[in-house]
Amino acid sequence: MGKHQMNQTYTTSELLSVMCSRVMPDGAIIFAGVGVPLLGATLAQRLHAPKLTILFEGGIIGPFIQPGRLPSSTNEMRTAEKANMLLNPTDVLALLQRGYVDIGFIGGAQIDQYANVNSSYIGSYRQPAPRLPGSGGGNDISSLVETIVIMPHEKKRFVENVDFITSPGYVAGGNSRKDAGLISGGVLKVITNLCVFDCDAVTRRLCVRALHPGVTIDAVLDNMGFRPEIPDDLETSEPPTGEELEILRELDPTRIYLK
Amino acid sequence: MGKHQMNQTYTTSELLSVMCSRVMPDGAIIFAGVGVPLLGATLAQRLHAPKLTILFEGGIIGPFIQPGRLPSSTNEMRTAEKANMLLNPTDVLALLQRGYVDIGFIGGAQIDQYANVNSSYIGSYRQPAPRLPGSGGGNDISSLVETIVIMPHEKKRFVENVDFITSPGYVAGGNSRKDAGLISGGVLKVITNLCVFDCDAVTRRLCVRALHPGVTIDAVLDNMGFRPEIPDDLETSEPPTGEELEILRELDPTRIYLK
Amino acid sequence: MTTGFQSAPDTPHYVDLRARLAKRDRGLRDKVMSLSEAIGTIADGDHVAIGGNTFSRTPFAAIWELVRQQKKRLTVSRSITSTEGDFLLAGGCVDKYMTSWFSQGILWGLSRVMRDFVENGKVTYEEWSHMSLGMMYRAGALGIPFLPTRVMMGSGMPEALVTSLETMTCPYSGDKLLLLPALNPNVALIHVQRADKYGNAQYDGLPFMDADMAMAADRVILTTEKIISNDDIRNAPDHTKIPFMAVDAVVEVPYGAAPHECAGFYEPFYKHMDEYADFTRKNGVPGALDYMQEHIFEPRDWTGFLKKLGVGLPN
Amino acid sequence: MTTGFQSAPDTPHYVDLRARLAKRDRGLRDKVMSLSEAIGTIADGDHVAIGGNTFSRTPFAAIWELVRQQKKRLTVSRSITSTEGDFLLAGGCVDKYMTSWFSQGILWGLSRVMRDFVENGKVTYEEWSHMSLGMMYRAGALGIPFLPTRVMMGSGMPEALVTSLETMTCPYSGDKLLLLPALNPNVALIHVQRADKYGNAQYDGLPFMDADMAMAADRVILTTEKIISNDDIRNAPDHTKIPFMAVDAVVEVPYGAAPHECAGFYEPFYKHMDEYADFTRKNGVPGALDYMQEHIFEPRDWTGFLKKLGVGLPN
Repeated sequence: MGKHQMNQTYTTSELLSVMCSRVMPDGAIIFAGVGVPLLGATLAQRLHAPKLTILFEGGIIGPFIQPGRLPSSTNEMRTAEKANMLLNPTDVLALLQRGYVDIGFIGGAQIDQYANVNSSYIGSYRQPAPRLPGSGGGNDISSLVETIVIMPHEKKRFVENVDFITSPGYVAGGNSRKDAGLISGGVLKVITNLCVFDCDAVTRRLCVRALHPGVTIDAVLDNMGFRPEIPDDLETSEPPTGEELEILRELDPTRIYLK
Repeated sequence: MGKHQMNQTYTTSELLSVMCSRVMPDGAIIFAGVGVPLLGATLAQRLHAPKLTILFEGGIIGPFIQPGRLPSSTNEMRTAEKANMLLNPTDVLALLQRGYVDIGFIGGAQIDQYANVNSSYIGSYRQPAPRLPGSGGGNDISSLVETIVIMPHEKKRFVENVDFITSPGYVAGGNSRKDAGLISGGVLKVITNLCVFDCDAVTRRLCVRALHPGVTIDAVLDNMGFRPEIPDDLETSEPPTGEELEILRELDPTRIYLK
Repeated sequence: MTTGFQSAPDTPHYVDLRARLAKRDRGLRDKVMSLSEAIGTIADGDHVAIGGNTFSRTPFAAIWELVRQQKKRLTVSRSITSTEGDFLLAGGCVDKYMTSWFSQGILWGLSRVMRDFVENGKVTYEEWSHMSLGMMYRAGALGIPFLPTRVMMGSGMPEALVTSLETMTCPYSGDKLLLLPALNPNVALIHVQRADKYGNAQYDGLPFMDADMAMAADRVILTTEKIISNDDIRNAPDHTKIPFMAVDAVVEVPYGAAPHECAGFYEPFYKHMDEYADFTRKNGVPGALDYMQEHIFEPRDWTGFLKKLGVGLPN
Repeated sequence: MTTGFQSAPDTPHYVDLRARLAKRDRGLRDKVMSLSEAIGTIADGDHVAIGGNTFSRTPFAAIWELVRQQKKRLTVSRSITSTEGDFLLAGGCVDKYMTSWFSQGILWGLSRVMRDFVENGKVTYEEWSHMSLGMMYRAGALGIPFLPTRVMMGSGMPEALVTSLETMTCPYSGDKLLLLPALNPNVALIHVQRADKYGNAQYDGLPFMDADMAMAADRVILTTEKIISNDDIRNAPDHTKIPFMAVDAVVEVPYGAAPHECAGFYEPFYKHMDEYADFTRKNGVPGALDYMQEHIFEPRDWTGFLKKLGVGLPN
């Protein structure tokens, strides 16, 4: 994605990683993928959350990721370095179902007004173009625990209704998530490179909560395919600090993920 | 139980162990308890079935039992000596459900005309006397795989209907076992110190098949609380050989089980 | 949501279960405490599940302390029960006992204590098949309300339970299945060979149902032969069987399974087991109480009990 | 008994499944054979499940040989799929693919091969959630026809499957549950660090779904970095993850997971993975076929492929 369009001294991935890091409380158990969420989690461990525990769908509990050795899959042995425990994927995902995980992080190709995420099919599932890699653990995470979605803020990604629900947010809004059988979890926040959303308590539609530094509400809306809820009192995110950026760059010196 | 009443040179447990051993085919996977079936299995391994594999409910797959170190529980580490694998009890019992086991061996306090076994309650389950130790894995074995029941031949044990079905044989006879939901397994044989029964293919009642050496059909019937099926052509078991008895006594030199 | 669905009394509703779990501090924190402090967290009326099996890796020190603290009205579950069951019953701790088998061990015959309590209606006693109890812990560990099974049907067992069991016809296969309700104990007591101060537990030999039980329970109290460093755990993470996040108390108790066995450390203390059997063989429940007076209530601490067992602790 | 119950096409009926298992020679016997002999036992139309995950402990040599033998009309299941999926599709081996994720790896982006096959309807493609596939193997391993779960509901996934999924209201809790049908593959391909000639398998590092998959399958073909003695297995039986009785073929294949990784032996061959990615990036399916010609079909044997990878075998 290259440098952030606001001409600031950090990239989109750096901004996302920092914002991601800040929502991770100390002592929490999080379930993450290997890109931005892992960078965010490792950053959080270095700064405000030394007791944060990371779980990966490969079956890994509490690894200790080494700078410069970022894994390229949640299922490879690098991800398992200095872990507290190695489990099989079925049982590590069952920890979500049992309720052991505080926050799950997912991404995807599209997100819609009810925070449903698509990582499977663009177009019809009968004749997609393209067919995407798919759910992995995404559906499990979003079905079972409170979830934060990390998403580049682009018009083609923020669509009123996703082509296909891979990872359910609030389904069709209101109580429809619970009615579908998903009696736990739900999307807590959607973090983009422009702003932070949560979901309205009643309608369950995306609601802008905070704008990132230098971002206007118009920039947010111009890059979306639908109009989210917009409350009167919008917060502004604190910009990434020098310390945060320094640690991130130490973790990913070859910029595998910090694009 | 002391010496066998026929004045032969072997005890009841020795006779049962030998008879038990002979029904174990080479290469078979059997599920056994620690007394007579384990003696029988180890004897079989020494003689005709070197590739016989023993499973114990403690979670043990294919141990190698040492003479003089017979375990006193299916759940202790002695039972696990030189095993091929240690599993948890849930998954080792699930091997029965999956169908990995050829023959399961059980015992109990009572057996009835349909080969149902009681190891739970004498009298009513609401006010038993005595309350017995219970099923352990007995119910799992008899519900899931072809089962051989080892039982001392006594009138109080062979009752028309057991006080309580812990381990179902053919339930109420006919198709009632399948109708109850038990679509696999069933009692193959009942081996006593006087004879061998199987169950009639239609009525599913106990049927005398072979008399042990020197035993008359009257002795069989006199020591039962009901009349089993008796076909015209009764076989006679071969008596225990010197070799069989010698090996058994080597395995259990202090006669923990060879009473 | 739960209205009209009450037939599995030991299955809390999923939403409540998760609310309890969410309240626990599951972070990587030091959980080392004393035996009495750890057992002090158990409330009267709790469902206590016991790890190990028969006389292997029984959390004996934990049960010994629980009896000393005179906990009341417990539900106790253990797949195969040995002497610890006698002490819990005779100690007046138990309202309901769930097991598949109850005897000191086949060498010692029927439990006189269990007979007295069950035959005289002094305890609610549920007999399950061995696999069924394992599957019920597993359902609890997986966060699902039941596991379907092919056992216990056609037997007298379901009718003799307090729990009212459900059956169903499988929509895929047409098979009749018995639905084993999830078992989610309030506390699991588990003894292991080694653990770190955070509660990462590793055990050798037979694993028994401990892992499922730990993940099913609201809380886990771990006793361990030895506390090792977190570095040692992280050097062999594929040997960790229970993750720290499931554990709430870590107590270092050498010989913590005695007089039962702990693989790699000690075999069962058969002679002592014979001695206990003599107490009840001669005198039933009062005999058990005599033994308990001398071995559980009188010793100043666990080391005092070990001395009676003839064990001198290493320095 | 199965009449009217046909909605889970990859779940054979329990009675048939057990009949197949009963026919296998499950005794303690020598099962060592060559790679081509082992893979030769796979029939066209079989359901082949693949152990490991993404590019970890993939039974690569086994898949390589399977593609060479040009098996047809397979159902293939693997929870997370990497390059091996490309070869199976491009090799014309697959009628139906079951997975939760399919890409060479996130570093390399979308699979051009998978896109071509799915977007043009050249394969039946079922996407399941990752846990769901694991639970389906587990149901298969446990001998039950389904496992209830709390995932995939509210999503588009069930509708997009060939399999018609059932839901139920739990009689204990009132919860709505999705029933995941058991998955019982005909063959599981599994690569491990060590095994004995009988098939007792031990692996280190991440266990993945291999144990459940092995117990669910009709047969298991095991490739192993090294064949060790049965005595070595019996000296550490708590490290055995798959019992001999589940295994039908044992093949010693050093570097048997290459170019993927095998914990303790080798990391992924990233450079080679990049090279393969270039083939498809430039030229899609024909590019994959070019790679396959050179790396799968042309080498005389597995050692020939390893040479191309730059690996010299130890003597």
